[in-house]
Amino acid sequence: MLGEERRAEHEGALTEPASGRLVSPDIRDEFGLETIDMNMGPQHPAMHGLLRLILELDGETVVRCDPVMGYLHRSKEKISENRMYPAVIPITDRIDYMHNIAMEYGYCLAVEELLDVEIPPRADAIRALMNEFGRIMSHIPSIGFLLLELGAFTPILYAFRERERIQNIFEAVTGARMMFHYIRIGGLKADLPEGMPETMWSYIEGLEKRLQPDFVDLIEGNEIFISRTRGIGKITQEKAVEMGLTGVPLRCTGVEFDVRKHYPYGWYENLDFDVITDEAGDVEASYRVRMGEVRQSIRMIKQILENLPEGEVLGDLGRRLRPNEGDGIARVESARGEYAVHVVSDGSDTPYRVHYRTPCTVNMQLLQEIVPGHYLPDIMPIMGLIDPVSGAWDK
Amino acid sequence: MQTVLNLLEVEPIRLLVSFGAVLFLVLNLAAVLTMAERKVSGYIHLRFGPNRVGPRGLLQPAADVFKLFTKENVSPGRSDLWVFLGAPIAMFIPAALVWLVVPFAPDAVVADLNVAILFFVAITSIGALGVVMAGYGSRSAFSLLGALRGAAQMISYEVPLILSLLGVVMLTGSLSLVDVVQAQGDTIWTWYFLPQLPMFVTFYIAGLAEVKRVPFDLPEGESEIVGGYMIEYSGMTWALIQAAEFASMAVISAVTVTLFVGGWQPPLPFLDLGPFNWVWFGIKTALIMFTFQWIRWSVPRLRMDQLMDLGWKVLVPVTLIWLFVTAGAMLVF
Amino acid sequence: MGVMQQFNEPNLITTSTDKLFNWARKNSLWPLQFGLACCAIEMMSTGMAHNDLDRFGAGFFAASPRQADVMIVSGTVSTKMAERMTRLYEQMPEPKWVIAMGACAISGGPFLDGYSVLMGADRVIPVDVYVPGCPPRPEALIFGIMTLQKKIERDQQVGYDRPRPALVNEDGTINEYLPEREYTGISEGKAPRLEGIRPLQRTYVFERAGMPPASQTDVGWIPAEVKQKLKEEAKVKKAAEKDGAGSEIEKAAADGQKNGSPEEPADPKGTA
Amino acid sequence: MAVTLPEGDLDARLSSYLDGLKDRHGLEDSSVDGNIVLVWVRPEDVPAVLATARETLGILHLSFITVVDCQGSFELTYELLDLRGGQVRVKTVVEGEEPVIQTVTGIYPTANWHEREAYDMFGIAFRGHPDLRRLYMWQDHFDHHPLLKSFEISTKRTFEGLR
Repeated sequence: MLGEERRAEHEGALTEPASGRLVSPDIRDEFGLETIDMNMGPQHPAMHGLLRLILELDGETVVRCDPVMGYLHRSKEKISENRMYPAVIPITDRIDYMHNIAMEYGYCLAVEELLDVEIPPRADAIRALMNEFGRIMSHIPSIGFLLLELGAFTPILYAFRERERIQNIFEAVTGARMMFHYIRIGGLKADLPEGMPETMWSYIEGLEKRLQPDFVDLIEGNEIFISRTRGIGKITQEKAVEMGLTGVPLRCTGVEFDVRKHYPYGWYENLDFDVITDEAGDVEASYRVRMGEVRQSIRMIKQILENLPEGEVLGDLGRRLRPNEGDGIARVESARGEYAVHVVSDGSDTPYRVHYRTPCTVNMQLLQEIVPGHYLPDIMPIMGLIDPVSGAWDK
Repeated sequence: MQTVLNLLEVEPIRLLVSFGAVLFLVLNLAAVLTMAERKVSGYIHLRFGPNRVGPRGLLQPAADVFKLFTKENVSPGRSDLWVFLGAPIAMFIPAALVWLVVPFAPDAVVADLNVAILFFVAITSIGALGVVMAGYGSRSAFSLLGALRGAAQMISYEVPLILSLLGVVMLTGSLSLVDVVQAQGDTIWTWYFLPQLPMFVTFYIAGLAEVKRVPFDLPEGESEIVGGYMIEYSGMTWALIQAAEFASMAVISAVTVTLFVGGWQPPLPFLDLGPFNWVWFGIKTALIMFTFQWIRWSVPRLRMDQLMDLGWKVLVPVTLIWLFVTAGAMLVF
Repeated sequence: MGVMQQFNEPNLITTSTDKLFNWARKNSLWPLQFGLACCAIEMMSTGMAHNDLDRFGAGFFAASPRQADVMIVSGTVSTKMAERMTRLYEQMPEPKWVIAMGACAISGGPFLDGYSVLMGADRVIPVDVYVPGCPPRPEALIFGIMTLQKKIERDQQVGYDRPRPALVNEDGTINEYLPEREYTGISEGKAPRLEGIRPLQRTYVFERAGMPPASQTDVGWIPAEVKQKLKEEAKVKKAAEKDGAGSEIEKAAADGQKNGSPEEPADPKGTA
Repeated sequence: MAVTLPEGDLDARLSSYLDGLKDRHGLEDSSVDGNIVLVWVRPEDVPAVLATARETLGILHLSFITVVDCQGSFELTYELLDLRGGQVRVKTVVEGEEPVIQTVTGIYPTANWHEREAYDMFGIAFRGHPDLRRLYMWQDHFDHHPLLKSFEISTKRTFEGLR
């Protein structure tokens, strides 16, 4: 059968060494060499939260990698079923806590599809604006984390300086530093405060200037960075599509797919931006893609700020939301990939079922596929390539 | 008073007293260096660093030391206890012993051995023993991996370290560190780091690897193997390992200064401070240590195979070639 | 603490050494590098340049619990993680402190209703300082650390003196202290909520292709009562096997669980 | 190895997807709404339909698998994307309290963890799955499938409840 062939191919790829030199099992038996079992995590500095990897090591080479998750399983889907529609938004905020504005966005889009309501254009534009700020706020620390896990400590501090500044903007707009609860069903919580567009504009111009000296110059030319990341975690296009990757791990192999471009939602239809891709498909390429996406986000924010429509930001939906029976599915491009929400309504106050398709859960399947054959220290850049967030993969 | 001073003339007592003084210096140096490290990192990261304890945070190391002193000393249940507890000592003693032969000033050296360089090489290679003991004794996969990495790294980098010394030995014709310093003269352009530039760079890099500093901190590898061989140490044993690390870092800086940057010699003749020439030694050592810290906060870590490649395929050939060049030049001139 | 505790009455030496040690401890609080959830990002923010926890001497985030003094429980503790957290706490050397950061670590927060969430870190480990917020601002965490410093300086409820679970008599006197381990193994508040729920009827076990044995990944946190129950069940089973009178149905179910083929699931009700 | 993604007019593509599926399989119901092709199939046909979608029609991306507990039956939604604007939504209903369905990991390897999640949360057994362990909860000692409607966590917070 077709499927079985595919499966066999897939298993063949598993045993293929990537960069390390695997000792063949025969030789291992002949000389009585043993492999070490090693347990990495859940408390480990480089595990992006609470991930546990069960590794089998042959010297420094990883023979087998088995990710175990669920250490931050917070029953978000069950809780969502027991809350009223608007009360679910704070729960979605805590899924991907690095780019949480996209999480609210996806849920609100799904419920709006169920309710079939029109969003005021100004609200749409501001949603996209804040979403792009959120993406910058997530991508820049991601680059910092990658370097931190490679052993360079300083970039993460510079990254968090930028994050702190964007958090200040968010605090002025939404009232919170991290858990915004800003996007509401049918619009937004509030309009931008007075003078905010100018502040944003000046910040974005400053960021554009700082990007080169603070990050690119510091990271890109570094010999050790190149030697640690080039050719590591190499994914082919076919493999990436087969594994269902989305976001940066997919785009760094050269497949051009961005939900904002190919399944446009909200204000993104009106925006002019490029989908950044890279051919190499390794960790270094993922760094380049992330950096390029920060630049594209800056470009988009400028476009939105230039023609920000006027008007209301919250339509009148009433307090009690009772969508008709049916499915509402919406997908947005979060900083980690395709984030989709499937809301099933039975016509009552509370959703009958909410399913969050988080990109991290899917992208992390890559670990057990590509880590075997790499050296132990290569796990850290590969984690940086996938860049999962604990709350998102565990839900 | 006079009798006490006279006692110092007696050889074993002088040796003991001066070694005691040096040991005191080393232990304090470790404390000062932790402070310096945190402050330097603070300035590189655009933040303050410790500034609440005492004036400008200067009492921070004191607080750290007292805290570590009163901390419970845990040894893992199935560890090999004597090996586990012996490892920090086995790490600290070699780092402190090397100070015996380092000349601080013309007459200020604990033991002016005529085979001081040999002594330095012999003692530093013992340091790997402590690392292996720590990794074996802890009985943990992480520390075992760290110890194996440490042993491989320290033994491999001994080779370029020794080879890069030979140029200086050839030029001086002596194995005594005092002789080496005196041969370098009191002008900056006669110091050995100019004619022996490749050797100086090799010695610096190999020294960095020998004391396990970034980018060669694989045995610790905080984001990979979570502290490596020292993962199970707590309290005073951990403090002793840290002290050993900082002492060996200081000693490598001091030996670099002695061998290549003119020891206590002033950079220009008119800057000669007479009996206070140890100030020059101190300044130079501090500068080298500052570059160590600067590197630490700037670059990522290498991988094991890349580390070995660098050692065996780059550093060793460079030193061998430069040995031939030096020998040829000595024949010609 | 320690040696000084052997003196019953405080005297000049013990009080002044205690002062010195408490001064040292409060100024060198090394947190464990232990990020749980969303609050971990704010905890990192606290350590970074803008807020700079290092000013208080608390900036060294120890990766290994052996070198840490204070555990900042930064986020939701799931029941699966609770066992790990307890183990980490036990691996830290004395004296040690715990800060519960954020609503989740205090009470379960927004995930209080969840089936997999521990209702507060203090159900398994003793907590010294609670920092509310969801997530708390970095300033709040710094305030929490300063509060802990004050507590240490006053030598209050720290180390061996900190509150421990005890069986208290009706008149308020302490009957006996519960052993630490037992205390850390219990999760109250979970059991009643699982009442009246249909237990799992069957477990399908398919043959695994090239994957590790189940036992490696199955090691989770086992509540004490469940452990006891499992032990008893195993005993009963063993006894039944010895008698050779194990019912056909049970045998079939056990066989199916062990040797289920990849194509056919084990018979759900074992009525084969 | 380059991946070829579908090109051309979206509407033409959508109708070709629908026709392609209709020709090969007996569908229970089908419709096109916007950029979504919605097909209802029998549970035993799911792997065949998905294999057609991937191999013949070139729909390369399986976005997610949603399971809805309809108290007595389970509704499964397989969401497929062609990565260029088109969506194919394959829906099926599995009857019974303890459902069994054929796995699709052979066709879409990415379904591996989606199915593990569905098994963990609903107890749906995927026949032929290479590694069917629980994804989030413990393999042992948590004997419930928490997203089943019969597993209640607390009182529902409804509008009336708040007032």
